Amino acid sequence: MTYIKPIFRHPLLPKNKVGFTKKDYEGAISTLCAGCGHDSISAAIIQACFEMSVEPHKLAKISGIGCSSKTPTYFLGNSHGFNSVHGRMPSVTTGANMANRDLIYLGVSGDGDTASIGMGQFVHAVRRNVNMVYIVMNNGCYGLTKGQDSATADFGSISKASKTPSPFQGIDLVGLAMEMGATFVARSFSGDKSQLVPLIKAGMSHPGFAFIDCISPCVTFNNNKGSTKSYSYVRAHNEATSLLDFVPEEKEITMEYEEGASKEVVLHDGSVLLLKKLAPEWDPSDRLSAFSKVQEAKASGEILTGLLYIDLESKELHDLFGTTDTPLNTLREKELCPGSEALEVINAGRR
Amino acid sequence: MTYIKPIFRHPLLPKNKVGFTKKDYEGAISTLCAGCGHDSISAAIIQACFEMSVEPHKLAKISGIGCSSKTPTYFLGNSHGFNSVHGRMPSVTTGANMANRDLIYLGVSGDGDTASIGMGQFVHAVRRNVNMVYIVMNNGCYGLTKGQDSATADFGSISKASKTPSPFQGIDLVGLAMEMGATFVARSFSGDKSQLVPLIKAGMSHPGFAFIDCISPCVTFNNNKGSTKSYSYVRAHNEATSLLDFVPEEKEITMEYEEGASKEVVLHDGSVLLLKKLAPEWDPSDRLSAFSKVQEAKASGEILTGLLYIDLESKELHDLFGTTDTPLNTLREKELCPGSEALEVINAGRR
Amino acid sequence: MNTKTINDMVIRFANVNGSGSASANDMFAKSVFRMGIPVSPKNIFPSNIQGLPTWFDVRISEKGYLGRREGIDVLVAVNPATMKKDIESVLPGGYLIYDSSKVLHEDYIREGIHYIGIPMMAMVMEHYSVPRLQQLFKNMVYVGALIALLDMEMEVTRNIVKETFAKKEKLVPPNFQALDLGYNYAKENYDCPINFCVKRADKIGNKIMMEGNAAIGLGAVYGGATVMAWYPITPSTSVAKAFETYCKKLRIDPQTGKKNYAFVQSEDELAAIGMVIGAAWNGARAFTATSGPGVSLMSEFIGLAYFAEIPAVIVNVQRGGPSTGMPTRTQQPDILSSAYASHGDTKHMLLFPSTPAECFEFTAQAFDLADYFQTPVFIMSDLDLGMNEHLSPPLKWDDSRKYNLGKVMSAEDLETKEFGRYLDVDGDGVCYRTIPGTHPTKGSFFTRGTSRDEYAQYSENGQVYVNVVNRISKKWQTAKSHVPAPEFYQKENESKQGIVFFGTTTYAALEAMDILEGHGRKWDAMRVRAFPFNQEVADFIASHEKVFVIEQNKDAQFRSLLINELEVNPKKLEPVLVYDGKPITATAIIDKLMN
Amino acid sequence: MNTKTINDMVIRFANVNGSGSASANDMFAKSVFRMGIPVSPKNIFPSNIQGLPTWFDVRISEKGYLGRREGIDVLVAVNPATMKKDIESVLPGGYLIYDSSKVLHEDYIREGIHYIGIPMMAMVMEHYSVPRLQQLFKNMVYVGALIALLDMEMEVTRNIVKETFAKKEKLVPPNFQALDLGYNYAKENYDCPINFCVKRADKIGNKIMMEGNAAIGLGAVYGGATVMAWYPITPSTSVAKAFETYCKKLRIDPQTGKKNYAFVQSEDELAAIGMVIGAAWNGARAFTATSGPGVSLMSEFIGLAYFAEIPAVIVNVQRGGPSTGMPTRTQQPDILSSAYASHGDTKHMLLFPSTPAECFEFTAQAFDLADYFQTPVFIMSDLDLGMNEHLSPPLKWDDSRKYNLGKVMSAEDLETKEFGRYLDVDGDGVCYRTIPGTHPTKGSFFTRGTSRDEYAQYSENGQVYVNVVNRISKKWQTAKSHVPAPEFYQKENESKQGIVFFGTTTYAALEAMDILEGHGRKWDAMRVRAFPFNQEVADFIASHEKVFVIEQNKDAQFRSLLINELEVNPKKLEPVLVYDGKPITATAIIDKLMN
Ligand SMILES: Cc1ncc(C[n+]2csc(CCOP(=O)(O)OP(=O)(O)O)c2C)c(N)n1
Ligand SMILES: Cc1ncc(C[n+]2csc(CCOP(=O)(O)OP(=O)(O)O)c2C)c(N)n1
Ligand code: SF4
Ligand code: SF4
Ligand SMILES: [Mg+2]
Ligand SMILES: [Mg+2]
Repeated sequence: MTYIKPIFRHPLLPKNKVGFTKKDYEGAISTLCAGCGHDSISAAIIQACFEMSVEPHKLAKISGIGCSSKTPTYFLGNSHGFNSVHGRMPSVTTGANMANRDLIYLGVSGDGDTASIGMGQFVHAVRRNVNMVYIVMNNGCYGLTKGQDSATADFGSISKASKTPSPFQGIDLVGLAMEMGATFVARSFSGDKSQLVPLIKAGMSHPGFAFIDCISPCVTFNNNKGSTKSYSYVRAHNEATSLLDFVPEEKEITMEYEEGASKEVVLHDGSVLLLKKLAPEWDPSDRLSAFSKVQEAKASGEILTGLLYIDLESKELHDLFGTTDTPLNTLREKELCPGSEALEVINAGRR
Repeated sequence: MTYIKPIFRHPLLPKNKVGFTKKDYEGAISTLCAGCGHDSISAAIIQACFEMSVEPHKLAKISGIGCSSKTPTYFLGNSHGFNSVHGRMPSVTTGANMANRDLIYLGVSGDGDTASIGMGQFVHAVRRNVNMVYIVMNNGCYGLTKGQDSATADFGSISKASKTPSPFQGIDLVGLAMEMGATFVARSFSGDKSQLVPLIKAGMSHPGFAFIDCISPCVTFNNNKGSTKSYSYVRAHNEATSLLDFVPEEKEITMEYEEGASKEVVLHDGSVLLLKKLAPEWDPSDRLSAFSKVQEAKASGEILTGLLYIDLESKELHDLFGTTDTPLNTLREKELCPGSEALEVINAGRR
Repeated sequence: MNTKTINDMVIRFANVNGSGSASANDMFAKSVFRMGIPVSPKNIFPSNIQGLPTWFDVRISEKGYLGRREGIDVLVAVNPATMKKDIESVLPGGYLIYDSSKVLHEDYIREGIHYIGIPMMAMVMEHYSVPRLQQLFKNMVYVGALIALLDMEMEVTRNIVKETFAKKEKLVPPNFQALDLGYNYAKENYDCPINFCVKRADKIGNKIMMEGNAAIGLGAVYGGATVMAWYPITPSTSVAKAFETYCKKLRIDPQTGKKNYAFVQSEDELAAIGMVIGAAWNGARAFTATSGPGVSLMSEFIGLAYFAEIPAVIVNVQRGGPSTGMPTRTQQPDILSSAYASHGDTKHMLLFPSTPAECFEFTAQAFDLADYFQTPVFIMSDLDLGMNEHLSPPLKWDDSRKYNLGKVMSAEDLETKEFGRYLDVDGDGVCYRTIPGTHPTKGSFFTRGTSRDEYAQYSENGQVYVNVVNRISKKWQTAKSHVPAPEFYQKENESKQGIVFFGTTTYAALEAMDILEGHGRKWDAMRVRAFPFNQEVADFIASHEKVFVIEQNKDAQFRSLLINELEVNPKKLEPVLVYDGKPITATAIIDKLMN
Repeated sequence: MNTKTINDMVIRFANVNGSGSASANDMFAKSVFRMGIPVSPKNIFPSNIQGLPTWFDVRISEKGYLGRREGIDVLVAVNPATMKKDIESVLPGGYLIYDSSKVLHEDYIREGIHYIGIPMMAMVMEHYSVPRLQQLFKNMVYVGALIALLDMEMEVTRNIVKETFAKKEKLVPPNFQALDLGYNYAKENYDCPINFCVKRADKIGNKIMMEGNAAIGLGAVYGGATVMAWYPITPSTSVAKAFETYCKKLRIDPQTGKKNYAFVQSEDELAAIGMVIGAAWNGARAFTATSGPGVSLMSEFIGLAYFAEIPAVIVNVQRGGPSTGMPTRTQQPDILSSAYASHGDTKHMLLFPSTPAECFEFTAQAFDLADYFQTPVFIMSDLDLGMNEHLSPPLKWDDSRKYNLGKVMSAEDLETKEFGRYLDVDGDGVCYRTIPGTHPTKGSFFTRGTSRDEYAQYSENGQVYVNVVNRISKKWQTAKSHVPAPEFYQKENESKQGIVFFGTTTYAALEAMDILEGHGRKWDAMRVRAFPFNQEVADFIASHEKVFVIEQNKDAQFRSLLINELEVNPKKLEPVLVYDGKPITATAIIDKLMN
């Protein structure tokens, strides 16, 4: 957190429109495993907020519980943060947003936090079109509790914890968000900053629920593919040592590729993901074609990335409710308390 | 419940293959409002079980809380029933099913019970492909708590409780189930016995999660359409009397129409639903076209009914897990307890 | 036998729900109230919407005894399904009013009570053509008959009808007609008044009639709540409804027509409390209303609010437990589960209103307490208080009253003072907080449900943890002198025996005390109004040899709380328990006090 | 100063998590155990996966004192991040073993302790080429050095290495090599043994070393559990893992290769308990394992099981609360929230194991109790017991033992006897149930969380409700003589003062008693093993003037439970509380007992 860092700012660091340097958007030092995808997403968030010239105190970062949900400590040290309870970030953020419509709300969650225990709250935050960016750091497993399969784990994938192939189809959060009527739906990969940073920025600008499903490899526990062929030597070797308490230091996976292209990403365990970026001419405002595109890609085993859908007419929850423009948390007796005279009328009506 | 009914059976009532008359599938007298759609669904369940020659004790009926969830008391008085807690029927049924794979599980829920508080459990029961029939008696409102909007209430619909148009899009449970990979997805209308009974029978035969979203008008609280034009005289008159505690007796709505046809149904409040039955040549095993069909119908304001999708290769949870064929609840010491010798080996390994 | 009983009776209306009777019955009770006599109507309804038995008991008591009383003086029996049992409830010398359109079956004939037949159905069928109106006006017919039989003032009831249908004037004449039908029939066929009658008195003063839930909803409006998140559950739903209704009237921005509040029907109780916590963390006053099952579902979140120190106001309108229990019956069974909600070492503030006026006041106050102490505060009402109309002092508001938002640092404060979120600067255990958005570079902190140091940094250090929880305990000590003090019913203690009660138990307890005092037996009495217990509560118990604790649950939960928190010898505290789901009666209390 | 301390010391390993040290440390502890000396290793780990400090404290005590003890005799300090603080924990005369590959910074030099440098990193870099193996074998190097320094038996450790890598034999030689590197370096450069040494003894008998969680998982296998539903949460996760692992070994149908169990990782704790309830309702033995936050989430469902009378076994491996609290630290803070979980008047059975053997036995027994009493039963373990290896009597199973499935009516029973689901036929409050699928026309009933009559029919009648809850109370009374009785540590009471404890508090309590007895002070002691409290518990308290209740939470929750349930005068019960997240020590107890 910034208050324990030296106040000194290097005079040469470039400043953004609101006078902050990129350093001002950093947080405490991460305690995640070296190479964890979540740290790359944190970096992208820092970059996006810096580029967007967000005033740090005008943003609130809220999360559930998990490795992913810890990340808000590691970025935006000058913003208020709230590490709530497991799976309940959506409701806490909805409440916070009701209290003050003027802040940017950045909700961070994990796939366990969202697709398992948090499923109900996720769906209903989508439905309410709460004005927030909702990032799922999706690693297909429960990192913090040591690698059990999450509900987004691929069919057939083998986790370190269970050692047996998952018998269930993984939940596709992007398809779900689309089906539930989300007004902004995107997917990206933790290591692909060139795609992720603009998506986060777009999400922050979107008046409503902006969902970003971000694939984020867990270097310690997860194996994104279950087919034996993708098991690399590294993985086999890890097994040989048989020490579950041993976590080798890994490097962050980063990559770039063109819009419209496909790209195979080799993960730490040697397994491979096939990412496909939406073409530049993709029209994200066409709901029905977004639907079919997502279904088709799923059927063919590709992971489609990019901004899949956006509703340009999106009305966020305050607009749906007709709340006043002034943040509710700034209203005081004058606006809120009807006073004794009104009360006398009510009393009279009760006689 | 049957045990308080006279044991006498009319000798002339026709019997099914297992020797029961239709009366044997009835339950206690309903305490729902006269004309409630839920009662029609109960009748369809009775009919389906009779026709299928289900042995009543080989079926377990489980529900949550709500008017809909009360119905298991009103059918199959010779079956064990479990009225659990609000929104949690899926987990209770999953557990029951794990204990004994040989019974038929009939889960009954409401739209509040499923789409609000029960959303998470619903989605995960779908994902696990628990072998059960899951019927949502969908009235777009919370009947038992006096008519608040549920999450399936249509955008713009006006409930008696709130008197303001719903600002949210209604959740389409059929689309959701499809997206979550359900292996049997159907929709019907409470009053359409000719469609509903076969669907329930098909669901009971399906090895896996069979989902039936059954539209079921609440005669007391709900108005399925919000547009003012659909408000009938009856409704206007009700309002005039202004007595929320007054529930006029209504008649059950029944109807029939051809496969492939559309039909307008006029509800008790004078509002109109546009139902459309899938054509007889519809191929319910084609996943991708089922997807587009559902999305298209939704976009055009039609309510598609029939068996939308079935996975003919469906593997239910026990098969996914590789559970033994014998019901687990019948296993005893012999199969379950490894005995003192095995324990001595374990002790030895701990020295 | 023929002296009339005046202004002291219980009238029971035995109806079927969904038949429109509730409105008619309400008008009857209101008529009594308007005649200046204390009245207490109680609705006993099933967990269903239409077609099942309901009862509406109206106690009329010039002495102001407003608790429930067993034994019916006048029964209006219009539900054939329960008639047999209903008749059993009539006291000897009492009256049965029934629909004589058909001959009364001999099963229903009982000795020692009077039968008054009114051909209700026959008359309405004659006078109204639409079936649904026939049903509705039947109810008004028996009200009309009662007016005659009890010698009440027709004009009073007519005025109520006029007010009720102010916006649908065409409904006034047929209602009048129905009243007259009943009235005239009774007058013409029976000696009026019967042995019970209602005579104008002057025992109401400026009191009002209100449901506790409505008063709570209004209290939240006055208390400055801007965010309500809730999930429907009987018997709390009408709190939400009241809040919304009053907001629609009182909280619309006059310039823009926009709402100065947010009202969110959430997907379940977990989401409701989550929204409350999020909103309160972000500086708004927020609350939820629920009942036992909802509190159970909220308990993980309640622990978060407790430990992360976030205000939250939770209205618990209690009903019969455990589990779904008796959802439409009253109890006070969530004392322990609310006081100690959530895992780990937790304790929560509870407020126990007894009247609508207190519902209003305590709700407003709950927001001050929650903000000041940065912790969940429960308002412990119950079905009886919440869903029945109660005679109450009028609601009061002092226009100079300011919201106490507690220790919140502003941008200016942050420029001049040191900020550490969990620093106990004032030594009272209550720390300063900041609201997100306050200052561009100062005062941000990270909120979490884990152990953390005084500067809100995560810590697994044992001593740091101990400091946090001990400081929170200090806060609890501080709170003892901030919560509403108990109410006493004697200037000074006069007896070695005391009684303790709270919430709706008050009505029967006061009646019992009064009756016993009439018999020369005197108990000192204390009505507890809040937990943590203030010093006065401890003192009262210390200064009596034996204390009876009267409550409406099986396990004597309030007594346990007293024992636990005040280190009282259990031997000293005698439980008086009623838990059948009906409001406790003075008789039950007297029985127990006198052994 | 130079007399050696034999078999009585605490060795601390200060590591970084994810570095593979845990396995090496375990081998060290196991070596001590194999040499016949009681040993108690405790892992202190962060709520994270890699890169943060962990400590592994190994207490070696020939006297069999197995509680935690403050003060470190030998510190193996390989985490630079905590070195400074770690060194402070070393007792005067103690030893610091450090990696001397680099020169020790002068900040780390302290008077009064011995420094032993081993060039761990330098040696492994010289002998192994792969970096990850270097890191791993570094841990074995310090184990080797310790063997020399403490004069232990290398052969014992070598055997453990061999067993550990039985299936990966090629890893044995390099591990041996690492051990030798450390061993030889120490031998060559230091006087071995140092002032502390470990000498073969014969104090173990047939005891085993096991984690409580593994024993619970195995107990569930032996107890006949066929359905486990769970959601991961520290420190309970390894219960599920153990159950699954043992099932895979012991519960595969030999003919078909299919599973005689179902193991469901649910989507959350609400679903987990829902599945348990559904399975148990359907006649299977089912359980879940969780920790405080999970129990909070389960509380609505727990009330359903209680009131609808459905068996359920819930393992609560407690951790530091409230809220997320200290998720990787130990406490006993969920006594009240488990005993009274859920709204309404509820009470739940709790079992308090202290050793792995009891974890095993009580778990198996919990299924009998749950089935017999048709109610939730909690196994109250904690992080200390669950996740650390404990010296324990061996697990025992009598092959003639039968599962007590309780009062379940078969098809034949139904033909011959009357069935009413909630009829108290035997007068003990426990009724007969039927399992779905039993009989085509008889014995079906409707289960619900609402009030119902003896034939399971829904009822809103007050008296019917009272009958139900009173009968459930009777069941509770019956249970008092069925649950495990307390353990006493004296033949007859000898003192006016007593101490009461339970669970993991036992280790330190026994040590304290022993030490005090050595000083001529005698306390009578009782270890409670179950709630409801049996008569012996009440008697023990009644027969002492003052009773100290030792527990690991802030609010003295166990003491509250004793007061509440046994109507004890609080003055008599003196709390002894430690709640900083570390296991309680004998010293802390002695301090409090002696004032
Ligand atoms: C109520 C509750 N149940 C369980 C846990 C334990 N828990 C902590 S994190 C976690 C899963 C996290 O998975 P995910 O959200 O995918 O985050 P990741 O660590 O993979 O980033 C669980 C089950 C908890 N903290 N609270
Ligand atoms: C935990 C909990 N919260 C709230 C309730 C109150 N409640 C009972 S039924 C119901 C809604 C039922 O709606 P739905 O499932 O649509 O059933 P319907 O009555 O419309 O058939 C609610 C909110 C409850 N019983 N339990
Ligand atoms: S366990 Fe996995 S998700 Fe957690 S910090 Fe390590 S790499 Fe990241
Ligand atoms: S309230 Fe609606 S859903 Fe409930 S019984 Fe009546 S008609 Fe049916
Ligand atoms: Mg994850
Ligand atoms: Mg509904």
